[in-house]
Amino acid sequence: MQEADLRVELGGIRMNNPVTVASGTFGYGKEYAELIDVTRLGAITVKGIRLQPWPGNPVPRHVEVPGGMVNAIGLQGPGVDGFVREYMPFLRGTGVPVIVNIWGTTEEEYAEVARRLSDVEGVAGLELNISCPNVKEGGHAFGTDPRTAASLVAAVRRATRLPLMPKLAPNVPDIKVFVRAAQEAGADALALINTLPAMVIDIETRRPVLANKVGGLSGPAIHPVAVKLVWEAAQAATVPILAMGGIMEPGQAIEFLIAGATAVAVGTANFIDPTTPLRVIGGIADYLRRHGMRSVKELTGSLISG
Amino acid sequence: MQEADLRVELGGIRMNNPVTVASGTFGYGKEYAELIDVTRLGAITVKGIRLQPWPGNPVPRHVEVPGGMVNAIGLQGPGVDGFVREYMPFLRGTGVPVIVNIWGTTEEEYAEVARRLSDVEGVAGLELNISCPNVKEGGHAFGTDPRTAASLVAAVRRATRLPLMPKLAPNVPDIKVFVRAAQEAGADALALINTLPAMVIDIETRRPVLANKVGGLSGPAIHPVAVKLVWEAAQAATVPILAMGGIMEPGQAIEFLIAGATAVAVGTANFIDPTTPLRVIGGIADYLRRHGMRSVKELTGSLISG
Amino acid sequence: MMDVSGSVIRQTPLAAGYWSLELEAGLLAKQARPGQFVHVRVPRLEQSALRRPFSISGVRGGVLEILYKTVGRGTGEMSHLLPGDAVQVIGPLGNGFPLEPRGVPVLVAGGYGVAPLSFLASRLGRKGVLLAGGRSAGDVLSTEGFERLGWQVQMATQDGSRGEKGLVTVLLDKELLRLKASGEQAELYACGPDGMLRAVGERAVAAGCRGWLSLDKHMVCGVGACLACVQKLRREDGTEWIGRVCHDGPVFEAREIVW
Amino acid sequence: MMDVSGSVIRQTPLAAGYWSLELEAGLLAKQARPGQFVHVRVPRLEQSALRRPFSISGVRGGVLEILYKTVGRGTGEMSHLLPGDAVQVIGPLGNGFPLEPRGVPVLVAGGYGVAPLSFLASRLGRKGVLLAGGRSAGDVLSTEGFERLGWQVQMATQDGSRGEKGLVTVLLDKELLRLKASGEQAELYACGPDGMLRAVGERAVAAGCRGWLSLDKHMVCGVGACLACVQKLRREDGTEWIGRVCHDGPVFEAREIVW
Ligand SMILES: Cc1cc2nc3c(=O)[nH]c(=O)nc-3n(C[C@H](O)[C@H](O)[C@H](O)COP(=O)(O)OP(=O)(O)OC[C@H]3O[C@@H](n4cnc5c(N)ncnc54)[C@H](O)[C@@H]3O)c2cc1C
Ligand SMILES: Cc1cc2nc3c(=O)[nH]c(=O)nc-3n(C[C@H](O)[C@H](O)[C@H](O)COP(=O)(O)OP(=O)(O)OC[C@H]3O[C@@H](n4cnc5c(N)ncnc54)[C@H](O)[C@@H]3O)c2cc1C
Ligand SMILES: Cc1cc2nc3c(=O)[nH]c(=O)nc-3n(C[C@H](O)[C@H](O)[C@H](O)COP(=O)(O)O)c2cc1C
Ligand SMILES: Cc1cc2nc3c(=O)[nH]c(=O)nc-3n(C[C@H](O)[C@H](O)[C@H](O)COP(=O)(O)O)c2cc1C
Ligand code: FES
Ligand code: FES
Repeated sequence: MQEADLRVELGGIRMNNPVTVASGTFGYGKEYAELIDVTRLGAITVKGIRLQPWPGNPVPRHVEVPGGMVNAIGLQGPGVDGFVREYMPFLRGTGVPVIVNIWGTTEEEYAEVARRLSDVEGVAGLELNISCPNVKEGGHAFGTDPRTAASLVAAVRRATRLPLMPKLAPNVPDIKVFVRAAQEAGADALALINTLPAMVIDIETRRPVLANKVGGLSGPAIHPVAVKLVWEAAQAATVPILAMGGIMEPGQAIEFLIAGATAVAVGTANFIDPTTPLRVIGGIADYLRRHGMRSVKELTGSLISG
Repeated sequence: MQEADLRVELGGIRMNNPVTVASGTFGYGKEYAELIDVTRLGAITVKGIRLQPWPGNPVPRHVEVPGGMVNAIGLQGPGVDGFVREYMPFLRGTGVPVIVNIWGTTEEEYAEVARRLSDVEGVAGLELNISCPNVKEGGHAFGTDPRTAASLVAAVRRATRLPLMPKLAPNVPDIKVFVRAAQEAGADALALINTLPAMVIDIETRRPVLANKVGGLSGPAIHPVAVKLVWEAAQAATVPILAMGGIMEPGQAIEFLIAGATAVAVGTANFIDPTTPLRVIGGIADYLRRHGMRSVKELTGSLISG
Repeated sequence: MMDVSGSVIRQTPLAAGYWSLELEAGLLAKQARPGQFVHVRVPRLEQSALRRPFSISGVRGGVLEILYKTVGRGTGEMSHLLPGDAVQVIGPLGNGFPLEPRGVPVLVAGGYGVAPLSFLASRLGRKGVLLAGGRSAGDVLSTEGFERLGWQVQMATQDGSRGEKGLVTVLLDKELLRLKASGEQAELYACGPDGMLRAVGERAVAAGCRGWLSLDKHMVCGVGACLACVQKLRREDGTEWIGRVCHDGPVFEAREIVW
Repeated sequence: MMDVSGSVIRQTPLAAGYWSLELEAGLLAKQARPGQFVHVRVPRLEQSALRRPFSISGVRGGVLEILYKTVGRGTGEMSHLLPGDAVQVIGPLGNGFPLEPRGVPVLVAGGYGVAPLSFLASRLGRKGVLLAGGRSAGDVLSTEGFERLGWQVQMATQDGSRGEKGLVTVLLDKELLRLKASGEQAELYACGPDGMLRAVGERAVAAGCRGWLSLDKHMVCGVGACLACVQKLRREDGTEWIGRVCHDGPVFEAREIVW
């Protein structure tokens, strides 16, 4: 039988296969380039970038927990110009679409970052981080109120023609409200989920383990929560969905596709087994073959729930 | 050294120690009575009860996931009168305070259940389930809007003088809003967290594993999320907090106390090791001794976060 | 019902994918009755893994035998248990089979469903016949034990690799005819997949005899507390209720079950 | 840098709680330089457990040696590894120690911090002295290896159960005085707890020699991608920056580190 067609289009981002990496878990691509063939990825999503360089949070910035980890990196980064200078040459060289995760503390900052990335060769799209639990201003604050989120998306929309993909906050009662708000404001795609707000306390010192006190839970622990949110979002979405949260094995990625995602991102698993994204691509191809599907598009939203 | 004082008061419920069991994970107490000495529990919290008998959801009602399980029992139960008739004689006999978890599909139903339990000997308090993700009406719907939640609490408040403890929904952007709403409406204590809305898909059949499609995630996977919510809630709370979510070991209960809880409930762990609540009681006592604390009250809210 | 730390005495591979596990479980084993089950905390799974239920397939003094098939993570890990390993076990659980048959006991086993029936055969006052079915020869287990006890054994496999080719219900139909011809009453006991149990139940009703069916329902607590393992049932007066397989079963009379 | 499946050759208990683990790691081992580390996926932890970083304590052909202390879940499981077990290992990682000392190499080890220094001693052209410290006699490890290579070894323990009583920095102060008196320049290399490293760094600055410190920072990715292991650093021009210990280190010159 013929190989299934793995190509997808994620709101204007053309991917050779539906698998990218989750922002913040793959650096700027370069760091893993010796370990895996990054040119085989459907897209490379880079660590969150704001306008200026940003130091992030003090250490400890992470702690291991059952089923995953809690991190509070705090969006350390080289700023948009530093990113373009230091990392885009390598990324362009991969030939893989680059999704830049952006953030700011004001609408103007988000818009300015988007503007500066608009004409950078190799940048295929923007993931708008409005859901990072690890920074005091910006990030999360934008993602938990639908009006604020919509206004932000609209502001960035005016600043760029790049595909725009807001990354929604998972800790909301009804994700559909945010899906609609983001779409109406001009989103081309939606990404979910970001980490769940979390905290770990060292009972001997009686202090939070993380210097930032709170952080975000990622890893297999959050996968069933992510599937639920993706499934629900897909019901309200008219634009494609990039799904992530706890993918360790191909099956967990396939769940997302069945639930309605067009593409998936591997996050925490990269730290444990850097070959995960490639194994997931292979696993999806195998699945399509076994089930006689000719394109991964047949899988998207194929949940039978009658 | 003298044994530390483990007694706590949870909004009018007097407990010999700060450890109860989470609603729905310990039946009506009776089921575990051959396996552990239930009279040693600080309180027994029973499975959710509504006005009339309720069949719950079709099976499968559960599925195991990394770090826990997803359930959609759907609040099956004998109704308030059936409960009082079938189970209260045994529960009264234990001499342990009984916390009855109640729910309904209307304010009136909640209030009526509360009214009927008001004069039942042995009932020490009511946990108001406004956060069950597994029933279509009632439950969750009340818990994700602060005004609806407040109105419900006020309605039940008018119906009973029993200690009233709303169980808050975890999937909200800001738990403090709900804490304040519930308090102002007359809550004597607060319980959190309920399970996180979740879903698992069988990729071979492409169907949801649970007959109810979605369910609630419990177990150690949710513990760091629960600690964060309890810590945040404690900052807005003027009433005591009953904390739960993922306790498998004493240390995880102690984290909750340090974060600001007055008492804790052991849930999913009962299924795996029914001695967990007793081990947790012992572990807390040990901890207090090792740290030279004379009362568990010293532990509550003792987080050092400067 | 108790929660004990059992010690592995022996682990024996049976046919491919099937194992017999013997545990020293003291009083728990001594109290066990056929049809009851144990709830096992599988060592080396992660801490939050749920327990797994298994029928008791035999008891020798304080030693408990489990006969199981490796089908997933839990049973996979179980197959690595070695003598001396400790295993946390809750039991004996459930109601068990009634031990006073009104007729010739006819035991119908599908795959590992033979487990509780082995224990049953060793405790029934009256000898009878075992009808053992499975997909293939390797799925027909423990029949020698029955023969040693003086039971008659008939086999059926779907691929014909052992005994009759076809479903075990074909054997049952013949056996019921034979008993009817000889004027004898049958008492059916069955354990296996739902489809088989349902078919056996229909035969019991048709033949006017009692059919005791042991249900294999996925469980969480095993003690009646969580309501995960429910089954719709019918009382003698025709009213329906929702039972817990772990607590009210796992054995039900065919007429009780609302499929 | 590569991700290989290493095969356990041997696991040897050293002092109580310390182990030496030898892995066949082929090219990875051959490429390794002293001061570099490997990122180990510990078998039998649950699937989502993060990797654990360990210094390379020696290399013999394609065999890699790790010297480790059991301090928690991961190292606890590691101690159960048996010959033939497969272990997923990423490495060699990090920058390693420079191998051209400007003076007499003085190696300062705290507990398992001796690990990268063992490897270093075997690769340095010039012999020198090892100052090995620990809480108690059992925490002073692998000193025979240094002696066999013709290195001088001095020891200090906090409880005085082996060598001098006190901190290893007491030995360092004496050694620096001795070298100064004999007109020799020192080059310091240290690995151990932060407090010790900081003290060694201060000595390097005071003595006007270079001090290479290998930091023990908790890591996630090990390859520079996650930004979990950051350390504030100072450039020669005095400006500060935030480095990743896994990628820009783990070895830094004392003057680079902003404690
Ligand atoms: C009363 C009783 C007695 C039993 N006696 C025996 C016995 O004597 N011998 C024996 O071999 N087995 C017996 N079983 C079955 C046994 O409990 C299971 O095979 C075992 O739990 C599987 O564990 P696992 O971790 O290997 O499989 P898992 O990896 O958990 O799953 C294996 C298979 O079971 C399915 N499954 C898992 N959870 C669920 C669920 N919640 N709902 C539906 N399907 C699910 C999966 O889809 C998969 O196909 C008995 C079960 C019951 C209820
Ligand atoms: C570059 C490098 C080289 C190393 N070389 C060696 C070596 O050669 N030999 C050796 O024995 N060890 C070495 N270590 C330390 C080793 O990595 C740890 O001891 C190991 O990871 C502990 O794993 P565990 O699962 O046993 O402990 P865990 O159970 O994970 O934790 C054990 C202890 O570490 C603490 N801890 C865990 N995570 C964090 C965190 N994020 N922040 C702060 N504290 C934390 C815990 O509080 C606990 O006290 C090295 C570390 C680094 C970074
Ligand atoms: C260490 C770490 C850093 C992260 N940094 C970012 C970030 O910069 N921007 C962002 O939008 N999400 C960030 N995330 C969230 C991930 O992109 C992803 O949404 C989340 O981890 C869930 O996926 P996972 O469970 O597969 O890791 C980070 C996650 C981790 C673990
Ligand atoms: C099988 C099951 C049934 C539950 N039933 C109820 C219920 O009836 N009412 C309720 O308020 N919470 C119910 N819960 C939620 C628990 O009380 C608890 O809030 C949650 O499981 C988190 O705690 P844990 O992680 O320790 O299990 C149930 C949880 C489980 C696992
Ligand atoms: S398994 Fe919990 S009630 Fe049966
Ligand atoms: S551990 Fe990830 S950057 Fe160093």
